[in-house]
Amino acid sequence: MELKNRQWTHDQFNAVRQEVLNHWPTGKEVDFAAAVKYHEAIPAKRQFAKRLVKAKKNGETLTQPRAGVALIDEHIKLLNYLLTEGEADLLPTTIDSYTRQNQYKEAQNGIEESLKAGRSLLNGFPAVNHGVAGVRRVVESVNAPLQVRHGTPDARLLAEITLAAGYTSYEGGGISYNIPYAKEVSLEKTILDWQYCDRLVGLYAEHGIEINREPFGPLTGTLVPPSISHSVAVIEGLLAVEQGVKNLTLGYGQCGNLLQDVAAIQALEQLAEEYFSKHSCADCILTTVFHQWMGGFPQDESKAFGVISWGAATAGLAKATKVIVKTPHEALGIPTKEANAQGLKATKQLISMLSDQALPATKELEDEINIIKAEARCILNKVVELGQGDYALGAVRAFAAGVLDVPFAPSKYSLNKILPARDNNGAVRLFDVGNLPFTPDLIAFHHDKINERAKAEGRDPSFQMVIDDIYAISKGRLVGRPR
Amino acid sequence: MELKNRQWTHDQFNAVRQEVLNHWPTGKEVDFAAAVKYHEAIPAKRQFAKRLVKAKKNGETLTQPRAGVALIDEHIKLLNYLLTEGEADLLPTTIDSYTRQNQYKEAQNGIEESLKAGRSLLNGFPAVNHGVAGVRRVVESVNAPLQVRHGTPDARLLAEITLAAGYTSYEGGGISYNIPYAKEVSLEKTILDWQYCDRLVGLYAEHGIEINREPFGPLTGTLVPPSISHSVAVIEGLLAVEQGVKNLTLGYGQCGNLLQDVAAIQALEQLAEEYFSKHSCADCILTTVFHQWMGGFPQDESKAFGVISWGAATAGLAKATKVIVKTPHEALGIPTKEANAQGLKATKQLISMLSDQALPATKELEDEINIIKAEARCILNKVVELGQGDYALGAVRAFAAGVLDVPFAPSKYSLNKILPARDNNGAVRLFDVGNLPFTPDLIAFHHDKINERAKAEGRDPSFQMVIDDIYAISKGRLVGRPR
Amino acid sequence: MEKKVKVVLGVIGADCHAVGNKILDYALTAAGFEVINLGVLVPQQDFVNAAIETDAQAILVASLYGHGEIDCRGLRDRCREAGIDDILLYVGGNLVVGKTDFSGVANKFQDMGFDRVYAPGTLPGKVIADLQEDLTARSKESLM
Amino acid sequence: MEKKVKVVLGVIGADCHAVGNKILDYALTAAGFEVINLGVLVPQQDFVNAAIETDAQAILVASLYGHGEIDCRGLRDRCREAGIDDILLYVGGNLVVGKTDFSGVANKFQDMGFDRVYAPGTLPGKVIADLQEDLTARSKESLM
Repeated sequence: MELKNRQWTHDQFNAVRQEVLNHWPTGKEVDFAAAVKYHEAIPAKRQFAKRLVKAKKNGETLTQPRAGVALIDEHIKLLNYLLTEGEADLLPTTIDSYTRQNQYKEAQNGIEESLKAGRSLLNGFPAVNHGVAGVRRVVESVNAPLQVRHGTPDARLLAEITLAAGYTSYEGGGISYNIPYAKEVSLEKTILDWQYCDRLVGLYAEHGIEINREPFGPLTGTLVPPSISHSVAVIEGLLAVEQGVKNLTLGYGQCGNLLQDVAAIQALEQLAEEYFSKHSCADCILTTVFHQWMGGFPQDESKAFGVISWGAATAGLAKATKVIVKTPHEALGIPTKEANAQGLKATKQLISMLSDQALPATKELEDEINIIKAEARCILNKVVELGQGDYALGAVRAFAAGVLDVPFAPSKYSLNKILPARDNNGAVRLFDVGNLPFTPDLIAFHHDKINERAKAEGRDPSFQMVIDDIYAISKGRLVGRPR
Repeated sequence: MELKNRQWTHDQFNAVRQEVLNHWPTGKEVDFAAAVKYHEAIPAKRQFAKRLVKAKKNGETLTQPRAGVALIDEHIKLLNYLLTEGEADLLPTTIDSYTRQNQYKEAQNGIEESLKAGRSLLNGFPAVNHGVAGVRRVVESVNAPLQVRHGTPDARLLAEITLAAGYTSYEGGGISYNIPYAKEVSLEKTILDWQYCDRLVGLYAEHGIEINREPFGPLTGTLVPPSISHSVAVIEGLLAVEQGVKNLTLGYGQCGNLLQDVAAIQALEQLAEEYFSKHSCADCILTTVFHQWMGGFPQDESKAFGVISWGAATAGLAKATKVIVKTPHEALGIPTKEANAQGLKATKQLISMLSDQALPATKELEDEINIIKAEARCILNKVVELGQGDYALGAVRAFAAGVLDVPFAPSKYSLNKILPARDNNGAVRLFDVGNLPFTPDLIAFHHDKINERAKAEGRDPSFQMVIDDIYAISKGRLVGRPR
Repeated sequence: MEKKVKVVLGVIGADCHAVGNKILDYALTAAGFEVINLGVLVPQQDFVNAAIETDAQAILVASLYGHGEIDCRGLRDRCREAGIDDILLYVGGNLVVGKTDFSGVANKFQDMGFDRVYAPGTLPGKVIADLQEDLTARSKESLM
Repeated sequence: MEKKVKVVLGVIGADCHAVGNKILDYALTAAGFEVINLGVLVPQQDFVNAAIETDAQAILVASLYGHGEIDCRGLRDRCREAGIDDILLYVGGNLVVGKTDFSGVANKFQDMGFDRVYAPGTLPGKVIADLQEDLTARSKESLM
């Protein structure tokens, strides 16, 4: 199929669907009409979209963990523990690595080995293998809104099965689940595959079933300037809306500087509203998600609590609609359910304590918001220009040209010409703007910010700063100062 | 002796000293000349005053726990654990309750019972009973600056012994260790007794030994408006300087609203500088201490980590010179050394991560600073007026008149007419200004802030708000909203 | 003008935390009671003496530092000895150290002669309502 | 113009984390090396092939997800079989899961034929210095 940002026809969708549902035997369990009926019976308090809209209206920030294990009963136990002991507002089902690579045979093997071992040998829940009936057991056993979280470039069958089973939110996107998660998968392919997922959500919407969609905000999670991830978020949002998505959550990963992080969440919402109304997508409801620190974590649990709490405080002060929570075991691999609940509780405490405060709307905050928006506009307007009015084509061409460029991405489709570094206050700036289509003013802004830091450190601006920033966190710091 | 804010003569001091050193047999061990020699040999890195000055110069925020047990060897082990495992910058010796009430016999009994039991049956270190030689074993076994922390209305003998033993910092003050810690001890008596302690520190200074003094900032620790505790801090500072103290740390206990807390730390330093230079005390070096949340703590340790981290973040953003750290066991009583180290490490992580950031100097921050300073000036100027130019006399008369008034104080010498409540953003304001000598503008400011909250909550301003605020923290919140 | 009902209020034992005490004083006064507030650090006998001197109808004891059982044991006997056996005795605060099953704590203090026993975090409104209910019940009894 | 020394760079195994790889690429290039960067998800044979095709003098292997031992075992043999037995082999990253004594890890990888083994958090400057030292030593040997 030719890539274009245009809603797929029913014929186009159905033709691909026949193939997708044959990728694994459980695909045959998908019965769309029955799925719609099933969703109609899901009470409001278990519907992701409704819970987010309520939170936005009330100025709440909801908590959500990451969690998934191989077997259904163990997964149900895990989620219910995070609900009752962790006081989570929203629950995830994190998918295992084999399923993310569409290796369903290996996932099946993982299920069987886990059964034998009596513990999960997979790093997530293999939803495709469990099939619609198996996944529904989870849906029916957990009294909270549920979302699929993964990192799957081709997530079509996973979407068919989990949505048919009653999941009410689905994470991912054609750019955000490619560039940070794959090496040689083309953007054309992943954008098409995610148009399929979005169209599926759109079909549910046509039948009155509201399903929340969430592009993956943090990208590579390392020194990604807000304007870069915001541009990707807006593009993925526009592509989703074109396929009929009506409830979208756009995300951003904590950089660590309070002012920049609060500005980023506000700029994200403003930018999305601006571009959505420009492109007549105004009937889609927007919310935001803030990801706690995605970089390296301290091994010490108390220090990890500190990092988690700072993410929670920032999310609360920024008034993001939800926050994705880390655990004090982050540096050590997959957390125990207890550690997961601990991260949630520390976060909940701060969200509650700060519920009556926001960072005041000062001139300094406004300036930071304006910088992020100006940068993102430069990128987005160039993307649409390169695509001759089409954001899907434009995104592919923009990545090829370095107009869109994600730092430290494994994908060969990211040009990797930009170099981020922290400024003297720890905000993420660009040491090298690469081919980003910034105005001279914006280029000068970054240049000045990096120079200001260089001067404070008594050294010339250099790539060593980038290296120092990457290694700084292992010393508990944001800015990598010279020794 | 008649109370006056005037430096004691050597004769006055020596007359009282004879009596003080006879309060308990270990008093005889005090040899001032030998003590000065002993201090001269203490290396710079173990000197509290020098470490604080260095931190102030470098913009560091140092961490300090609370800790003390009955027996010398166990106390040494505890402090060294907090130094190595907790990465504490400054170390305390928290004194037991019997010593605080000058009940040295009971403290002796506690030491003996602790020896028998093999664990500490006292809630602190009974320094007077251990005597100069015993306390020096601590000083010589812990490679960090050491401070005495207590809550002792009459702390004269304790000061003589611990300072002779080589402690380089001493907490307390004639107001701050009376009003929140006693019921019927007169202010005249405690101010005189603390003039003694300050004069002792001044004597060391005359011999070239710099000892840090720290009035107790948080007072009752519950909804104390910054201008109240700042007024007490400035008065105690002026009294200390008059007796010859050259290195002072003024403190403030976290209220919970970020803007107010950052403003409070900055206002405290500015007010102190203003009044010190007004009264020719400019040769005293000033630093600040921020106390993490002094109110009720959640019993859940993860939630406690959240509260601790928020205090750490605020201290870091406010650039206080040091922060006094709580532990995740706070709600459960005396913490284990492990829990104490955990609180320190979480705090250290946030202080490090935020070392390159401050809350920007916005107009909103400036406004909040100005309010605090204006209120404190009203109080301080009235205090000196009531004292006919004398802050010591003025303080006594101001408390009698309610010009100085500490909310929820157990002392009958505090008039208890003011009523604090949180505003709509969680900042501590006054629902009833009592007899505080505020200008009509300031009274209107508080009135408006409380009304703004009342309107948001759809109820009339009432004492119920105060009650709700007190109970709010048990629900994890700052502002007690109507149910 | 109706004569106000008098109640004696205080924190028993060696604790200086006065927050709850001040709150309760204010709330009781606002509810129309005349409060004799002994503040913090109050020994048992002082509660009894104050009740006798003022002809109070209730003694409200707070204990915050976990040693409530030791501090409160025998208070009902002292009242009996002083001839005010029928006075209402309420107790609340953090009555024991750490988390424990509250119903066990309540039973223990009821056995010690307290009419009402409150868990940590009880709001003043609850105490006031109970006081009004108990006093009404008593005045009805005395009319019978 | 002097010909640049070529080095092959890549992340072995199934991990997508590319941060260290990008940093090292940049630092090596800046230090005057010609970097053949294979990126992430690189199988053993690709390292060997790239080294032969480009006539590289060193292979720098990163492993970040804790399975370095399995992924790296046999790489020296493959080099031998391919006739580049004398190529420098360096390895670094998170070579094992969790905290372990690093000297044990280093010995194990040296036994597997690696010339240099780096602990987590090693700075690029250290790798570059080692590379220059090892290459100088080799060129002296070849002159003897």
